[in-house]
Amino acid sequence: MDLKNYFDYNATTPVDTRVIEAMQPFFFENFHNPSSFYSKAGEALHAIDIAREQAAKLLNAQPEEIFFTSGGTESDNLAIQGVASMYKEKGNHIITSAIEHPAVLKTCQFLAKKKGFEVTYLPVDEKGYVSTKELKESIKDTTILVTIMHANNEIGTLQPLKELVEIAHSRGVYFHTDAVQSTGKIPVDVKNLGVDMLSFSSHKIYGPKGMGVLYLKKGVKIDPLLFGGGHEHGLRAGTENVTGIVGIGKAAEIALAEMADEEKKLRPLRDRLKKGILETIPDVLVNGDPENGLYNTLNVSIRHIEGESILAMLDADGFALSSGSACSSKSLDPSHVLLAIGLKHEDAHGSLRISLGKYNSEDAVNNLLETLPTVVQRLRSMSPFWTNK
Amino acid sequence: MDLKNYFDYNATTPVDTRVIEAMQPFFFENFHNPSSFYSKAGEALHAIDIAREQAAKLLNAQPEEIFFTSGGTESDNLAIQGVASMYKEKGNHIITSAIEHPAVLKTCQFLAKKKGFEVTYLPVDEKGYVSTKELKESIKDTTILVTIMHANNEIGTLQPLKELVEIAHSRGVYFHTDAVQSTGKIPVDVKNLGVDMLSFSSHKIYGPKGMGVLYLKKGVKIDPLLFGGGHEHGLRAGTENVTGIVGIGKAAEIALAEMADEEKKLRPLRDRLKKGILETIPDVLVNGDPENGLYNTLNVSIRHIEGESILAMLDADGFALSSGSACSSKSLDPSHVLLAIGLKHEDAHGSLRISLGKYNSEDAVNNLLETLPTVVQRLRSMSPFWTNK
Amino acid sequence: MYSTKVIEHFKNSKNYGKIENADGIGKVGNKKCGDVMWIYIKIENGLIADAKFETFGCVAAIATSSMAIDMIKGKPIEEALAITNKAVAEALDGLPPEKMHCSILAEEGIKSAIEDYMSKKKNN
Amino acid sequence: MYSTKVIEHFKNSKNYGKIENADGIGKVGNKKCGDVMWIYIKIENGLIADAKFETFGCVAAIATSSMAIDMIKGKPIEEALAITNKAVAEALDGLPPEKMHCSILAEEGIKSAIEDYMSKKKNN
Ligand SMILES: Cc1ncc(COP(=O)(O)O)c(C=O)c1O
Ligand SMILES: Cc1ncc(COP(=O)(O)O)c(C=O)c1O
Repeated sequence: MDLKNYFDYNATTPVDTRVIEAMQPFFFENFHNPSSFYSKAGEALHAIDIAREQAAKLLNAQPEEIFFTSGGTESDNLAIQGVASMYKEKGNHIITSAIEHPAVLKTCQFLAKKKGFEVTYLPVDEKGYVSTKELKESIKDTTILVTIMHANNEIGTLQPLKELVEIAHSRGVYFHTDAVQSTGKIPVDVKNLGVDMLSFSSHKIYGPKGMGVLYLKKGVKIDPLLFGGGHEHGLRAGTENVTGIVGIGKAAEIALAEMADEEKKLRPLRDRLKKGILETIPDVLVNGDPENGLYNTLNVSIRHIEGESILAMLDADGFALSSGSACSSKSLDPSHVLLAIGLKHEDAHGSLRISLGKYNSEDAVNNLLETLPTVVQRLRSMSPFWTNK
Repeated sequence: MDLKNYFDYNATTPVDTRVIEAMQPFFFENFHNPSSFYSKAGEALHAIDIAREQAAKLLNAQPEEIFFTSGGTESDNLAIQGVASMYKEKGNHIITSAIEHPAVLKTCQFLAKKKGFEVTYLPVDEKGYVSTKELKESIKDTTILVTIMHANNEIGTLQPLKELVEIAHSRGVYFHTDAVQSTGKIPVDVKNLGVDMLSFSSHKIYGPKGMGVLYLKKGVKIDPLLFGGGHEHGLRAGTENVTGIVGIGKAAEIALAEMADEEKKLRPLRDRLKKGILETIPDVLVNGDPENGLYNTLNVSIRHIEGESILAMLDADGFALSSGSACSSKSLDPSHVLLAIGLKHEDAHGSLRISLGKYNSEDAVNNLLETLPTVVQRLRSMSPFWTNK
Repeated sequence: MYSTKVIEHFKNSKNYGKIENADGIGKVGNKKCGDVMWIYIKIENGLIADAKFETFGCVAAIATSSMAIDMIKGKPIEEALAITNKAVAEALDGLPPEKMHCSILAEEGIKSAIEDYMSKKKNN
Repeated sequence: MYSTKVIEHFKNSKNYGKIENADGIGKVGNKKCGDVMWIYIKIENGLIADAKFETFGCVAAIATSSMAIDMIKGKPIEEALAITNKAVAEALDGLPPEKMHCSILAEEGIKSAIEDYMSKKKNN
């Protein structure tokens, strides 16, 4: 597969070569345990400090508010379980949305099933927006946490976080956001958004896999999830993954410097794809709110055919994409996000997510626009529901 | 610092160059998300399968019994919290030892403080052994877990795991062992030991930091700690750190192939160090049970002086070691392990841990044996407690 | 994940399409679940003279449809009725466990098309 | 972690050792905690004519001992009494927060040695 035909950047990204380079010395030469006493260990400690500053800058946070984890999933779990464990006596109600990533949804479900919590899943409208009114009405005296994602990974819809945070705060409730998909793509300013906690993940911003960040606003106290040697100010134990930390730091630095240019390059390509698909393929639904959502994400339902089949045909032609179909996700149901925005099951099965990134080009977009109609036509010609043959 | 003068392999190890090489393709060329549909993602999935087999082989386990985590700390937490959460209705009593790593101790303390558990900390004798008799007497009807480490990280003492496991099992109690320090150094055979769960860590066996394994015997069910996309058969969510997984797999393969040779090389060096220190420095205590413990570990108390000072002097001469002194650990108390084996506080403060590995040589051992007496002499000449001046 | 045979049948299937005036049509599966299979058959002298499929579904659904058609074309009705889902899956060099339901759909599709033919015949 | 000045004083201190027949000895700290400092002083004409330390402790404990001796040697008793732990730490270009207690030990050591001298004088 040619990297330029990879259209699945919301799933994961290759590590930027500058990031790989920055990490290399920490495998062998500077391998020391940053907790150790000798001076060489100080170099590892220093590298962590720098990475913490880089990550903080990306979020407009203070370095002391940055906690390194093993990924977006751990950050989400730490925030949610950390609040749940710490404030259980205060209240047992958590509010989230129906379109969260499983890292949030399944964590909430576990708390509900096993730990005596009550969870409200806010519905979303047909573009994927949570309603501020509904949030307001859902907050109770027992509510201890609102966790609503910033950008949705499947449809790219961006929530009106600032307003949502204000509502939670007006009732004295903590707000966490899963910003795994927005961080590094668009400006994410924790001060401006007002969130108490925010998660992001390294492998979505051209950093190494297995690294994440939890931003925790100064003064906010939560229980740790991993106990041990007191690393990360006691919030997250475990010998620091120095190589990974250096990597996520460098990736954060690059993202901050280059995201505006990325948008300039990718938004027109994404719009071109949308226009091209709608022009060449009949009976297509556009999911989400592309204009106001993530500029790199396009989600469409190609009606009357099924997503995995589209992916397989495209794969044979060297294209990598994803789908909300049940088949491609190995679960029995199609994407809960697409169902939540009101899609019929069969249209969710026929969804295609195109997410662009650094190594896409106009060329590749043109190729995809040329290939996709042929693929769709062939699959539709096999489909009992396509009557326009 | 010259790598050959690094004597702190129990703290962390450099990544073996063969491991670094094996990892490289997974940063950029094979960066794909193993959960994705397209064929390139299959290569990442395949790489994970291979690593799982390599890790399984190292432990004489089945690949399906291997779960990848972010490190030894997470593995310990997953095992202990996983059992605690799953079987809380059955019982709330956990047995561990007084000399566990903080990843176990602090987890147990948290469960005791916040989650209604009762924890028994088995004492150890002057060499660091848990008594099978005491374990037997401590098990109650409410006991749901025994977690006792295999090799101690500070003094290298190896517990009689097989016997301990038999006692736990005779009462129907699960057994977890923190084998972070033994795995990769000596044969660790889960079938032979009989343990239900076992933790090990990548960065102690020349693998990358931020990776670990939890072995979970087939049929043993525990609650996950991280919820999300159902990775690792639902036991540990989070996009797989493919690079890290490839790394720990390769490190496991190399460890299995080379550990016998390592012992052949390192045991004589360690013994030489012990003999040399006892011959050239008076008033030294040997901690633990070097003959029967880890062959790479030597822990001594150099009486009348303090460990951090020794480390600092040695650091200036290019040697990297560690100490159980309070100062070098940034806590107020000296090593809980050394206190548990009956050392006086001041002797614990004066402890030195020398742990050898791949890149040590006879040369380096000779250098250390030459330098240490001078350092000790100077510090003792400053000490009010040294009267032999 | 899929065998080369599955991919071949998925990519290069020639058995799809409607049969006008089919003697039997089997419609199985469920839109909601993402797999719908329609099997058309034409019967001549107790043999399945022609057969085609229309399928909405994943790679495995399309491949099993295609294979099922291959397996029944030109065959006596009884032989077609005896085809099991396992036989279809085996003919494709196996299916991933979570895709075995597609082969069941194929078996049901054949049966349902033949039943349709039978009941039409009875009613004539 | 430590300033170069701290390391210098730790590595190259020349002020250590016993003073036989010292006029005052200050013994502060606690073996159990890992820091014990003994300050010896010799007084002539109200001046600290000589001073030495013996210290069991970490880098910071030894460095602050050494610096404390430097700061009191040749000084009038009153001046020595006025030396604060902060002054000692600053003279060393600062100490890590968790090591500030060592500078307190140094201040106490000086005071205790002078008190010892005073009480001996009174009793004579
Ligand atoms: C919105 C969102 N949240 C959380 C995650 C989980 O992050 P990670 O893969 O780093 O565990 C992802 C990606 O998988 C995501 O897209
Ligand atoms: C015995 C023992 N258990 C657990 C750990 C924690 O492992 P990790 O550093 O991979 O979190 C260590 C090392 O730090 C250890 O020596």
